[in-house]
Amino acid sequence: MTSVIYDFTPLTQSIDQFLTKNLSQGWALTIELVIIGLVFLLFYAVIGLYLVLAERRVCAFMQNRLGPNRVGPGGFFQTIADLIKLLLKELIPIRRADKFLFNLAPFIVIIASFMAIAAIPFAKGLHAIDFNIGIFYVIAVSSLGVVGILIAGWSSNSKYSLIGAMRSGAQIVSYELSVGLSLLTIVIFAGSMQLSEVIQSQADGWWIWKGHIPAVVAFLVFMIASTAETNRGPFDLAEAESELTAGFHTEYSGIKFAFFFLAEYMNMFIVASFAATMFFGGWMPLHIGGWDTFNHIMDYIPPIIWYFGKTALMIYLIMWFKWTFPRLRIDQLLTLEWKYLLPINLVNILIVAFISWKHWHF
Amino acid sequence: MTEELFNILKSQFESVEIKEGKNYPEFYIPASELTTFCKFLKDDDRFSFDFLFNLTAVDWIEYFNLVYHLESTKNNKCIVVKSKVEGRDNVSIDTVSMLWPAAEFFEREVFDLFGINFNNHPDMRRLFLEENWNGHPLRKDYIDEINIIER
Amino acid sequence: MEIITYITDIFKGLKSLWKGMMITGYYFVHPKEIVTQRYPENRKTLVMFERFKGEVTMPHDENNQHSCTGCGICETNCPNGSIEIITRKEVNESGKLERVIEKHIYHLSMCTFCELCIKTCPSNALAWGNEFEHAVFDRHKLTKVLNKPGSSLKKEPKEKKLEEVKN
Amino acid sequence: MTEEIKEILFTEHEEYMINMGPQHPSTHGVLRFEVFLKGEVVTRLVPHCGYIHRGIEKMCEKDTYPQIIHLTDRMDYFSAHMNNEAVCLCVENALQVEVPERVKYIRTILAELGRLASHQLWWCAFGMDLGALTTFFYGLRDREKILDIFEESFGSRLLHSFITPGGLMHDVHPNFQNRIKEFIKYFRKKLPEYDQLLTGNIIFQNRTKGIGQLSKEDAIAYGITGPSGRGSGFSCDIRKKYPYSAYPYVQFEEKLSEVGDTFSRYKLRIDEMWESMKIIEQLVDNIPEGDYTAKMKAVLRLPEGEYFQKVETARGELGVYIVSDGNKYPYRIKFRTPNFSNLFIMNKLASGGKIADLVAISGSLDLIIPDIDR
Repeated sequence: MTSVIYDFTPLTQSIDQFLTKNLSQGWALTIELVIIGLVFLLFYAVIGLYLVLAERRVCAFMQNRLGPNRVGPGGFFQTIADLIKLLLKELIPIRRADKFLFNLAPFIVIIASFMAIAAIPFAKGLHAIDFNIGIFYVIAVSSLGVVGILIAGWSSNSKYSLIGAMRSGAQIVSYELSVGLSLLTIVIFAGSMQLSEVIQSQADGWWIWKGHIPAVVAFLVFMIASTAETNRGPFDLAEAESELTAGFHTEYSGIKFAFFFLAEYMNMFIVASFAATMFFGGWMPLHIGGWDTFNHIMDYIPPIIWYFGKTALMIYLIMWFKWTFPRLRIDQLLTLEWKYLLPINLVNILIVAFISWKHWHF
Repeated sequence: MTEELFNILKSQFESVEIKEGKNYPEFYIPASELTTFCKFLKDDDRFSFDFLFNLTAVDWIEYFNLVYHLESTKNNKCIVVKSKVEGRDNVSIDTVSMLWPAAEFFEREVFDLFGINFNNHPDMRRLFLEENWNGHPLRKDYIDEINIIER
Repeated sequence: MEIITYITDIFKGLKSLWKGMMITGYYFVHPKEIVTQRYPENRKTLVMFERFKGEVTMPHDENNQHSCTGCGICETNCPNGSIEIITRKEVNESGKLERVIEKHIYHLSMCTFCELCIKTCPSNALAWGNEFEHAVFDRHKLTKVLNKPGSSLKKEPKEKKLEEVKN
Repeated sequence: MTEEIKEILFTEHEEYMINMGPQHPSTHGVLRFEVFLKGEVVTRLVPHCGYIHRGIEKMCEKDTYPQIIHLTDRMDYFSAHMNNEAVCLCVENALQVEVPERVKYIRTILAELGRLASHQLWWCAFGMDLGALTTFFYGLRDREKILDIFEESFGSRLLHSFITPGGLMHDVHPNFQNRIKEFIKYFRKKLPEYDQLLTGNIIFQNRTKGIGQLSKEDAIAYGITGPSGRGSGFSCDIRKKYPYSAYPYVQFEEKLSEVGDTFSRYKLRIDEMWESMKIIEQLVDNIPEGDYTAKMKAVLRLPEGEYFQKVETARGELGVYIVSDGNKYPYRIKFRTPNFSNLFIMNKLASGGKIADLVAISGSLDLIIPDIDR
């Protein structure tokens, strides 16, 4: 492939070689882990904070407002100021709450979203770990967050929280199916569960083009289901501020609340980057068959820009959902999953399998 | 409201007094006959006053006047039914909430602010004020030195 | 046939959702429609409507004179007791005792802006002010004395007053 | 399902009680619902009010009639004009005062503008209740234009106290007519957007259709008036039934819907906005010249007797009942407020539904809490 010019593999490999040459195997691994951990911690904080700002600006523009624009140029430091405020806020202890679980819950939520980023390929050679079952891993890990939500709702000794947590449980258990099945269509097309190979398979065209209508259907289903899985948009029943005040995190304050808040945005980022990776070729530049000059120019745009551009587009789509639609009711939410998304998905997988078998995709 | 209908009422209920009010005709009925009178007004086809749009009381110091504003949605007629209850303490009158469910909460309001008890009312509690509030504010002799500033 | 209604339902639903998204999408790409007022920055250009009820004021002319005679009609007409007038008797030029206001006290914190004082004032001594930034840290600061210190009653020639009445 | 499981599922007696309010985002004020749940299903609810009871009726007994006006603003603050008008009409009828034609026209225009503003705010709040947050800003954006008209003429945006017994406080601003015409032109373009954004939305329709069924009989029995009553087919529009002010001069339709669910109440209010615009358009060009107030005495003393006046506010039938003993203060004044009656149907409508339905229903009834408590 021509996009080798932006390959990060030599860089990471040279660091690895440098460390293993000078240190023992164990120490080298530890230092690598620490470096990766620090990088991701920083990345997590920055992305989380600026997604909050982005959401606030996007929704403001949709609502004929300006949004935060006072702190820094164009409100650039608004969320940092918010974070400082949240850090300084009092952590209100709840009487007769299960103290241990109450304090544990935000960490479970945030760890779950943390683990998922590890598998995301940002550019060629730029990912923490390239599992051969990457998709499976992400699906498994991202649904861990619901445990945190359930614990939060149960332990905070509030009726609103409990209802919110139970709703969230029902929601994630059902929508996990659709997310998995819609990703499975691409797995069938690509013939691999390894994320780097899925991306490589899109070098000559993204799956959303190559996969005919079934890929588009799978994409729509994935967007709907993953929005539901992140407790966002029209599916924010677990929070449902007009019904349950704030749902499962009603009783949380200060930085513990910020953890939930941050995790929600990170989950959105993960979901969006997954949609970009699976359906829009991840960091693969846009190639159109036959237009060689065009393809060449596209190759000079760094893959990291391609990746973040596509992800931003997906994030915008999810925000657009949230700021347009009314919230669903819990029974309608389950109806949507079990009566619409799941059957459509199953039929879709059959069609995909057929196409794949006949090699009708490009 | 035609004379004919007045006469029907008069023949059915001897004790009813009819007065031409400023806006609507007014019917004065003793408290003991109130429910039967109201039931007749509601159920009889010639009247069918099915919409109770206002229920309140007026404190005339010696007695309370219960005022029921009724409307017939079929005939587009409005009347006022009034009933007098004597006394200051333990005042009570029969409820009309089984005829018009709307009355249930009007009566609770009257109980709260005037202290008139409604017999057979399904849920006779205070509506606005706390349960342990002293006195009934809309009575003319209600005194609250802290909150009411006399001008 | 149920399968057909099932599928058409899905498409109808998606279409209705798309319609809604077009509205929010339209406003997203049309920043000209933004209605936000950037308040402290636009303070210079922000003009209130001339009839805006900010607070009750007593207009004084260039000689520091007002037209309040201290009759107390505004005080009795105020439903909330937000006006208090303190008057004193003073001997005027012709040797008669005359009522002069010492303090026209106005409690902005109690005012409900019902306009009855201004409307009923027989000598048009009160008017609305356009000031709207009333926030203070101590509510006692909202109690204002409307007549300026050293001010006096406007003496208008009687004929002029009569003319005004005729007009 | 075996009998044993049935027994476990359906014969449980424990109720899960949650307090909705007094501070809750969906009660639009300090109202408290004591909601009893079984899972997500509401078994019954008990409304508790009185958190904002200010004793307006008691205060009115110490006020002269012009002084009462500013208190009526504070009952249903979104229908301030209509509330003022109700008291003024009652006093004028008692004193047998004929107000000038100009006043009648302006009063009607103001009432309809108030209704538009109120319905706009209801629309945005209803969208918010259902989770569509963007509606709130679109509604407020358009309401702002009406408030600007109000501010230019009366100096205040929400609580005007502009109508007095006998006429108006002062004449309207010279720009009044032009601004209204501009606004109508603007809002005729924006109102279809409301439909596109929310009415047609499949999620919205599923959330509202068939929820909170209110039959006509129940509406009459419980005294549900206004758009909520008309949504069930109860023809209760005072503007048509007992026309006052300039309503006899205008052509408009009383919108009725036979369905009686949350969606029909919603649709009815949207339709009413169109009707209001029609009424304003008919009146705004024909405001006759003349005085802005009739000649009134300095002190108003109502002749001894009892007076009742009905007015259609944005939320239903407002009745003012004045008992006068010939003094300058009313002996007893009672406001029959629309929201008071509308609130107490909640138990009937919301029982058996989900929590989300409860929010939708209370939103569709358009409750204003100060109007309930007074």
